[in-house]
Amino acid sequence: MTNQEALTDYVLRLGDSALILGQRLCEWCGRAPAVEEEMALMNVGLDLIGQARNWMEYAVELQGQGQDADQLAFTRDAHQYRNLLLVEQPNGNYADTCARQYFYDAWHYFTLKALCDSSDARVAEIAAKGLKEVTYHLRRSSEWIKRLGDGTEQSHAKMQAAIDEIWTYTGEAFIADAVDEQMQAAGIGVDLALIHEQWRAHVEATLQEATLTCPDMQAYMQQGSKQGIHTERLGFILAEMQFLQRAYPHSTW
Amino acid sequence: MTNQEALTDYVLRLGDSALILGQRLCEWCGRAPAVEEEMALMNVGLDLIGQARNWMEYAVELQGQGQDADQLAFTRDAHQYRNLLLVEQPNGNYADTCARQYFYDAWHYFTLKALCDSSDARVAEIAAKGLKEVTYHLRRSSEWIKRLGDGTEQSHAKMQAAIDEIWTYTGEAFIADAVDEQMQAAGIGVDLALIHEQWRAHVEATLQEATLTCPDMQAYMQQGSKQGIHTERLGFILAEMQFLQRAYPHSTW
Amino acid sequence: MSAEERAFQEKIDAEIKIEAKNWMPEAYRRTLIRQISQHAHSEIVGMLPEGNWVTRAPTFKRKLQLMAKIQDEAGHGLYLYSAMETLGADRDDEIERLHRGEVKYSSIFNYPTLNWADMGTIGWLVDGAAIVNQVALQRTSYGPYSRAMIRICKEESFHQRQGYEILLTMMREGTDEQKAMVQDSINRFWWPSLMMFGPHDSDSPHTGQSMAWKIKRHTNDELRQRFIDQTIPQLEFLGCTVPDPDLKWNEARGHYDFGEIQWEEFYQVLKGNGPCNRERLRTRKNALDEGAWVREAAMVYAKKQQQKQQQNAA
Amino acid sequence: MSAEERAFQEKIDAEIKIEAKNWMPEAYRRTLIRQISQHAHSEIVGMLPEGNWVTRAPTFKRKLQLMAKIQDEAGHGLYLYSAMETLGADRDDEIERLHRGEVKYSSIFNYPTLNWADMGTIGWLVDGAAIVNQVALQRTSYGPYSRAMIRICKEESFHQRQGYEILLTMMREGTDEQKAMVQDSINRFWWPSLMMFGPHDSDSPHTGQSMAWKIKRHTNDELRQRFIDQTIPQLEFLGCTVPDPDLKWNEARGHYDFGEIQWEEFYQVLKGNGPCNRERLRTRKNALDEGAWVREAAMVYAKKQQQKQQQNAA
Repeated sequence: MTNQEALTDYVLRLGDSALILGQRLCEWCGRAPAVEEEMALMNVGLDLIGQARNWMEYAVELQGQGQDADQLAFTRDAHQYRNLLLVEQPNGNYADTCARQYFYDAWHYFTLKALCDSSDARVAEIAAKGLKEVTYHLRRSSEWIKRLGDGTEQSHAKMQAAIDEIWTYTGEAFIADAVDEQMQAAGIGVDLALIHEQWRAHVEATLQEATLTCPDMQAYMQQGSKQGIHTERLGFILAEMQFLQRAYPHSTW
Repeated sequence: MTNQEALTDYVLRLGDSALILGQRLCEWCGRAPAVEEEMALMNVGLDLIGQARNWMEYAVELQGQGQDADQLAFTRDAHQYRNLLLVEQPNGNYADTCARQYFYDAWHYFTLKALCDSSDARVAEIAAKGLKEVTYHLRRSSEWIKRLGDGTEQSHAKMQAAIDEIWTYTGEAFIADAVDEQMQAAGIGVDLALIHEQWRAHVEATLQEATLTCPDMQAYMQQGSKQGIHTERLGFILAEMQFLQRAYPHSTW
Repeated sequence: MSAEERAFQEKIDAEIKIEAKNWMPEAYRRTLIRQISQHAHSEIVGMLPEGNWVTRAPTFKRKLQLMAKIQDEAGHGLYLYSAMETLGADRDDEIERLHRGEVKYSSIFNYPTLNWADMGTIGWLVDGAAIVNQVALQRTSYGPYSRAMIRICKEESFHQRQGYEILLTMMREGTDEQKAMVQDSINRFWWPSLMMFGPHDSDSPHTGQSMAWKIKRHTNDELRQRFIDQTIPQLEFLGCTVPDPDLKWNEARGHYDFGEIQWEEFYQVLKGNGPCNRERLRTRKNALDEGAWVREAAMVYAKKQQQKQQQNAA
Repeated sequence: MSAEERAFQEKIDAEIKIEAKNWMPEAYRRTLIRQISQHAHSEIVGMLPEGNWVTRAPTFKRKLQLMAKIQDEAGHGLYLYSAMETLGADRDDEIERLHRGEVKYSSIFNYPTLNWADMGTIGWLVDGAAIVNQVALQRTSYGPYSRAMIRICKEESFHQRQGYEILLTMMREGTDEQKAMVQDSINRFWWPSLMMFGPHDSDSPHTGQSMAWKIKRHTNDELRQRFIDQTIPQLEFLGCTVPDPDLKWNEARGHYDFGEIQWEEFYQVLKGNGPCNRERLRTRKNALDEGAWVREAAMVYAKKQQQKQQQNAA
C-alpha cells in the first residue's frame, strides 16, 4: 500500500464518520426535546457535514480519478464506507443520541487535536479548522452526559442504559490496522494508543462526575468498519441519503 | 386520452396499490405479534406482490416501450406512482395494520369481483386469478377487526383509534376521475358508485359486529394519488424498495 | 375612551413604539400574543416540511444550506417566543395551546413536500410570501415584535434568494425531469402561497382594529397583490408558469390580475383537513411528550448545580 | 438399568421410532426438547437476516421467492414447536427461555446480512449446512421429530437450490460489482457456516449419549466434512473461492482438507458477542411484548364466541 493509498483511506474514514453522524442528527429535525436542542443538533450536524465535505474534497484529490466530493459521498455502497460502526447506530431516545455523540466527540476531539500536528499539511489544516467546532461539540455532549446522568432517577437510568448499550461500538476506533500504523509511522496519522488513553481518561472523569458507572474497558468490542463490514443499519441510511443521486444520476442541483 | 392510455393508468393503479401494500407487509417480517401472523402477513404480501407483477406485466405491454415489469415497479419516482394513499400509510401497531388492510381488502375484493366481468379479457383474467386470494384476505382482515374490536377493552380502544385515524384515506378509491369514467364507459372498469355501496355495507356490518363505531361516511377525505400526489411517506418507501435497482442499474439479478 | 387608552392611541398615531412595560389595552396585548405565538409556532412547525428532505439533500452544498436554514428557523422561533413573553405570555402554555388545536400555525406547512424542488419553492414562494408580510411588520407598533421582524427579515431574504437559486439551477442546468419537478412544485405551492395572506379584506373581521393599532400596516389583499406583482417577473425569469389561466398584467391597474382563490380549500385546511395537519401536530406533540424527561432532568441538574455552588460559596 | 430403560434402548437399537406416548428417559426427553426448541427458534430468528433484505429485493421474482422462503420458515417454526410440544414442553415457556438467554438458536443468524448476495449465500451455504444436519436427523429416533425433519428437508432443499441460483445468476450474468458481492458474501459466511456443525467431536461432550440414543446419527466433524466435500465443487462451478488457504483435495483421504476454525470467534458469538446477538433477540422480544395485547384480545374474543355458540346451542 502506498502512502497515498493509505492516506486516502485514512481521510475517508474521518470524512465518512462525520457524514454519517451528521446524517443521523438530521433525522432529529423537528423531533428534539426542546427548540434549543433543535438548534444545537442541527448546528453540530452542520459542522460535521461541513467537515465531511472538507475531508472528501481532499480524498478525491488524492484519488485523482476526476470524481467530486459529492460523488464520493453519495454514490458509494455500504461496503465502501469507512465510518465507525458507532455513528451508524440508531438515534434511539435522547440519552442514546447523547451517549453516541459523547463517545464520538471525545474520540474526535483528541484525534483532531493530534492531527493538527500532522506532517501532511492539508490534514493538519482540515483538522485545525474542525477542532474549534469539535471543542464545542465535546463540551456540549459532556454536559448532557452529566445533565442526564445526574438529573432525575429516570434520566440516570436511561443514560446508564444508553452507555451500556452503545459501549460495544466504542472500541473499534482505537484498534489500529495497517492503514493506521502506516499513517502513524509516516507522521501523518495519530498514535491510537495515546488517543485511547486520553479518551479513556475523559470518559472516566465525565461518567464519574455524571454519577454513572463506566462499563468494562476490557469488554468485547465490535469492529469491522475499517474493512467496510458494517452493521445492518448503514444500508438503510444510505438508501435514504442517496435516493436523489441514485434516481437522477449525473444531475446538477 | 385514448382508451389504451386510460387503461394503462387504470392497470397501474391496481398494480401500484398491491405493490406498496405488499411492501408495507414485508416491513412486518420478524416483528408480528405471533408466528402464525408472521406467516399470514407474508402470505398476504406474497399474494399482493404477485398480483402487482401480473398488473405490471400487462401495463408494460400496453405501454409498448420495451420496459419490463421490474423496471416499471422499481424505477419510477413517487409522482409516477398511482397507489392509493391508504396503502402507503405506516404500519403503526397491529390495529393500524389491520384497519388499513381491512379497508383495502374490502375495496379490493369488490373491485376484483366486478373486474371479472371486464370487457378487457386480460383485466378479467388477472382479476379472476386474484379474486380467490383476496377473498381469503378479506375474510382474514374482517376477522381481525372483530377480534380486536370485540376482544379486550384495550384492543377495542386501539382498533377504534386505528379506524378513526386511517378513515380519511378510505374515500379516495371511490372518487372517480376521467380515467375511471372512461374505463367504466368502455365496460373495462368498474362502477365506483356501486363498489362504494358494497364497501360501505361490508364496513358497516363488520364494524357493527366488532362493536366498533363507524366513522362519518361524509367526513373529509384526502385524495391525490390518481394524479400522483402522495403523502410524504411514499418517497421513503421507494428509497428503500428501489435501492438496489438504482445503485446497480441495468443489472440482472 | 379612558385617558390611558387615549395616550396609547396617540403614541401609536405618532409612530412611537409600544414597549413591554407600557400600558396597553388588553385586546391589543391579546391580539399581539396570538399573532406572535402563531408566528413562532410557524417557524417551528415549518421545520418539518424541510426536515422531510434534509436527510435526502442531493449535494453537500444543498444539505448544508438546508441545515443552516432549519437552524435559523429554530432560532427565529426562540426569538419570537421571547418577544411574546415580554407580553406576559408563557412559551410552554402557548405550545400546549398549539397542541390542543387552540392556536394555529401557518397553514402552508400542512402541505407535503414531495420533491426536492419543494425546498426551492418553499424558500422562494413561501418565505417570499412571509417576507412581504414581515417587511410590513417591521413597522408594527409593538417594539419587541418590530425588532424581531427586522432581524428575521434579513435572514429570510437570504433564504428566499437561496430557494430561488435552487430552482434556477434546476431550470438552467437540470435535466427535463428536474425541470418538471420545479414546475410540479410551483403548481402545488402557488395557490397555497397566495392563501398565506389570509382571507379577502371583506372576510377579515379583525383587520380594521389591527390597522388602527398599527399591528397590521396593510390589508391582506394589498399584501397579496404586492407579492404577486413582485413574484411573476421572477417566475418568468425561471421559465415557469403558475396554474392560473386568469393571471395577466393589467396595464390600467398597474398590477397583475389573477383568478379567484379556492377558499373552500383554505377553510378545509384551516379546519384541520389539510394533507398534513394531523401529522405535523402529532410530530410536534410527540417531540414535546417524549422530551419531557429530558427537560425535567436538565432542570433538576441545574438546580443541583446551583445548590452546590451556593454550598461552595457558603 | 431398569426394565423400562432396557426396553427403550432395545427399541432404539432396533430402529423403532419412539413416539410421544412411549416411556422415555427424562434425559432423552430433555435433550430432545432442547434440540427441537433450539431448532424451532432458529427458524424464527432466521427470518430476521432475510427480513433485512425483503424490502429491498431487486426484482419481482426475487422478492416473491424470498417472501415465500420466509413464510416457509415461519411454517417450519410452527411445525417444530408442535413436535416439541408432544414432549410436554410449552411453546410460550420455551420462547420465554429464549428471550432470557437460557436457550440458544443457531449462531449463524448473529451475523449481519450486508448485501443482496447474502440472500443467495444463506440459501446455499447456511441452509446447505442445515440440510446436512437435517438429512441425518430424518432418521433420528424420536418419531415426531423425524417426521418434521423429512418434511422440512424437502422445502429446505428447494431453498438451497434457489439460493445457489441467485449466486449463479449474479456470477454468470452480473456485473463486476455483483460478482464482487458474491465473493464478499462467501468470504463472510464461509467460516460461520462451518461453525454451524458445532465444536470438534473432542470438545462436544454430549455427542456420545446422543449417538447412543440415536438422536444424533453422525458426529459434528463427520457432518462438517460431508458439507465441505459436497460444497466445494459447487463453489468451483460458481467460479468463487473460500477464504481458506489450507483448503485442498486430499486424494488419500478422499476428502477436502481445510484450515483450523477460529474457535475463539465461535465461543464469542455463543457468549452473545456476535455482531447481531443483541439485536436479533431484542427484535424477537419486542415483537412478542408488543404483540401481547393482540394475542390476549384474540383469546378473549375466541372465548366470547364460544360462549355465544353455547348459548345458541342451549
